[in-house]
Amino acid sequence: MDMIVTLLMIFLLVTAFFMVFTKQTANAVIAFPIFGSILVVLFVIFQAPSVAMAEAVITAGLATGFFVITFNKTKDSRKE
Amino acid sequence: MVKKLYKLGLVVSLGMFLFVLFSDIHNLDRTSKNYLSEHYISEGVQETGAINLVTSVLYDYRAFDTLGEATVLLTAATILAFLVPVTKADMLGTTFTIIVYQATKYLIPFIAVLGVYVIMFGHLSPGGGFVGGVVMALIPILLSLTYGIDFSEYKLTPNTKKVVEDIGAIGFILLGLLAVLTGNNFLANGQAGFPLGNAGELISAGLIPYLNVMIGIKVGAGLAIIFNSLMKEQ
Amino acid sequence: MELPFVVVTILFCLGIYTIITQKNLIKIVLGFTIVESSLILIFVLVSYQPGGTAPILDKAYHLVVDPIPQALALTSIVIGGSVTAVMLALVIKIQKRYRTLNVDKLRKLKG
Amino acid sequence: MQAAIWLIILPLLTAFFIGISKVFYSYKLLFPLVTGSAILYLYLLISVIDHSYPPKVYSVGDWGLLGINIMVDPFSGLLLLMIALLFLPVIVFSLKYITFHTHNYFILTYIMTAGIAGMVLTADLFNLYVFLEVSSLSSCALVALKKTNKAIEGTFKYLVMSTLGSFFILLATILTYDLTGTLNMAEISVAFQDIPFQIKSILMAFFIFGYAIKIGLIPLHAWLPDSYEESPIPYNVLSSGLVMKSAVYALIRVLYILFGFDFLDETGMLQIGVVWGVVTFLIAHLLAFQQSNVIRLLAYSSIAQIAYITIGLFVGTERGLIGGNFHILNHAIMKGTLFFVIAIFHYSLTAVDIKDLKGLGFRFPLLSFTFVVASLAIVGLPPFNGFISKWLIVEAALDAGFIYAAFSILVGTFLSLTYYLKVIVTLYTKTDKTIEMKEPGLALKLPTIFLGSLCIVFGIAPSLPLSLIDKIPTFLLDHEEYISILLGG
Repeated sequence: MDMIVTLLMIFLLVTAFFMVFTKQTANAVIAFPIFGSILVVLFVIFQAPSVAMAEAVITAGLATGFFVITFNKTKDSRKE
Repeated sequence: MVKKLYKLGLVVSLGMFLFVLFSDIHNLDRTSKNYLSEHYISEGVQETGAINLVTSVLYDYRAFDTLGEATVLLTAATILAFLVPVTKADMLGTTFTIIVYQATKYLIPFIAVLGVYVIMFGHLSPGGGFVGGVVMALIPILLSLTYGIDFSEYKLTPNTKKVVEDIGAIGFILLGLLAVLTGNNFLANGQAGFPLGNAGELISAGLIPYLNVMIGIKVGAGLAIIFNSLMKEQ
Repeated sequence: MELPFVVVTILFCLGIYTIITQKNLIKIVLGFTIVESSLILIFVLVSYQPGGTAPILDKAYHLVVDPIPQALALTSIVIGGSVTAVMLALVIKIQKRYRTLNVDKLRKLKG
Repeated sequence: MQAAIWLIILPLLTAFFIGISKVFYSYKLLFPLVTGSAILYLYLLISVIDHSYPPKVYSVGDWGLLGINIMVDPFSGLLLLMIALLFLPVIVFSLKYITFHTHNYFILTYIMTAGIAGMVLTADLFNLYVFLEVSSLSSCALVALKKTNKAIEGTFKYLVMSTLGSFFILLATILTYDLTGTLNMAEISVAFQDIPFQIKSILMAFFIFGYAIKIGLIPLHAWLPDSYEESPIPYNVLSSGLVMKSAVYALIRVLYILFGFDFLDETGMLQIGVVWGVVTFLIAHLLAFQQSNVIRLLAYSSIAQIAYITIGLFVGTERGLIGGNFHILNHAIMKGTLFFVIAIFHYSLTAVDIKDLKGLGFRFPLLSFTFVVASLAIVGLPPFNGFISKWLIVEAALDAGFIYAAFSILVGTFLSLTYYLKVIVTLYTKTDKTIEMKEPGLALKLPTIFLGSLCIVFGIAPSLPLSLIDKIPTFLLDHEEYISILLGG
């Protein structure tokens, strides 16, 4: 169990750093749901199913949608 | 460059602070039991009638927070509704194959059932009004994504959604005021004499399922407004 | 319980760093979501006890995790989602008005 | 005490009903709904303020200490008094002034008021955070209402800064829960006595940083003038009068009740607070002097006045608390009057730059006189209300040994006199230009003159509000009393 938590934590950090330091915004936007999903798994391991469901639906689901729409709408100044 | 280093220094010092704080808290030996959560765990099911303690905290012990949080969501929906222009949208100008259209059509009843289930069983299993509301909001969102925003807004006009959202919020407050009518405090549930039923049944826990329904329709309508407004944003 | 708190600290600081140094507006909003996720992780870690079960009492369990931080975490998730949506709407608006996503190129408001 | 909970529910209900009436009745129901609810709200406020001493506790959901409690004490009574004085005038003024997105404006104003009332009344740490979010998000929304470029950018800046502040407040709240196992302020305060000094001071630093952003102390002030510049001006009255003040209220509540006066003294936070206040108002006055836009000038002046309040509240004596609290009330009234007058000028001839105000003193004699009264009051000249509260703060600072603070307040008075005189002189400069203008109606003039006359009334008879304010220090300096009432109720 500790092994899994450690691995997931490391993945979480890697995804977060990737999101922040990647050059292209598209990569960051697509890494965001991965970040959310890892969090969901962590919440389930930490015995918080309600929080996990909310996180899955709101952060990893809808918020990603919001980001994708924003990304789509702002495509003409993406090259900067 | 100096500015960047300065900012980095700020963040690193913040990290040091946090780290010291966490290690201090970790090293603190806490012998005294946490009486509040002990009480919730040992008495919560009898006092509120809900098996899911998170729901019983969210909709009974601390229902007032939930009212505030629903208000935040309504505020966000209001902001997005007035930020968008009146003109029509151009979003993801894609046409899909027929499979997508047909699949969406058949998916919608299942999503509706899932949403209603998550809302209604909020006091028995993980989920509840917020999550269920988001699932319900997926129906108009899916419609907008596949058939286009015009069709979605023809089926469910923004005004309808706005009214549904307001009705949900008003309903939450009115359910809270029911207790005031019986001479108790705002948002009282078990103390105001609403039958708690047998813990574990669908119709139990007094007002909690109804509060869940209200929050569910409020959140569903609110998020649908937010999503459609973002798509229409010019 | 040591490692999770280190991770939370790093995530929190990373988010703050993103907010104050990144130039791209979308990245800044991502920074906000990172900070918020780290806070929710703290909520969940505070509630967790080794060997505890989820706070759904369909049977009698002898050790149950603390339900209060989980309820508070749900509240914060919804508030954070609303704030993110508003921010993104403003980002789209700013991009349409100024034709840029770079913070430095916005009209410099005199401080 | 049933009325206390209605202070939060009634604005929310009104906001939701306005949303429904917008769809079905358009403008027909707006006027009766808005004014009726505002008058009812005024009645409720007065009845709650009337019963604010001795403090009373109302338990939401009958849970007692298990759930959320709301509490009315003289300090919250003061903030409620400010809502009572400002809210109805602002609503009357806005009904005439606001011509765009009218429904949304009123929905958001009511939600903001509910959030502020919630912040003021609640005795629960997480509930405080939730209502803080309600008030700051709706406040952001009101800034964006005009949808001009500056407004959108100002809103984004405001939202970023205020969310950053909220994160630190939330972090401190979680850790407080982790340490004490409860969210009730009184119980936290009792449990905090066993917590080591280092942990407590770091937590306090997080709380202070978070609220300092919301208050707008320098160097965390940059969002404030930008967000004021293009927002609807009646909102600025509420913003500088209530939103900033509610953050000050929450900070003082957290510091004095949770941590206790002795702890503040021990950590040296009182000295830091006074120094921070002095630096803030000196810089804010200098920045205000350079502004050409009256609204930005008033915004910087707001920052400076908040700094005076901070000095008064952090001096740490009974006198200082009374002075600071009286200045909270006075600043709301004076700044409200100034913003109302500017709003009328903006309504009549869209003038917001200082040079546009030339010669208006002869065109609007009564309104300009009100402006002069309010600006002299805010500078701190007798016989207006600002003089008395400033004098109390200076006296308290001298008593407590903060000679440099007292001296700098006098310097600050001269600095503020210079830039207000600049505006007043421009107002009374003769020009030959004839300007097209709309005649402001009674609905615009009446609230302005009401607030302006309060400046004089509270200056001549300060005992009226002081009878309420005198009771505040007992509950802040010695938190035992507050705790025992909250635990006992």
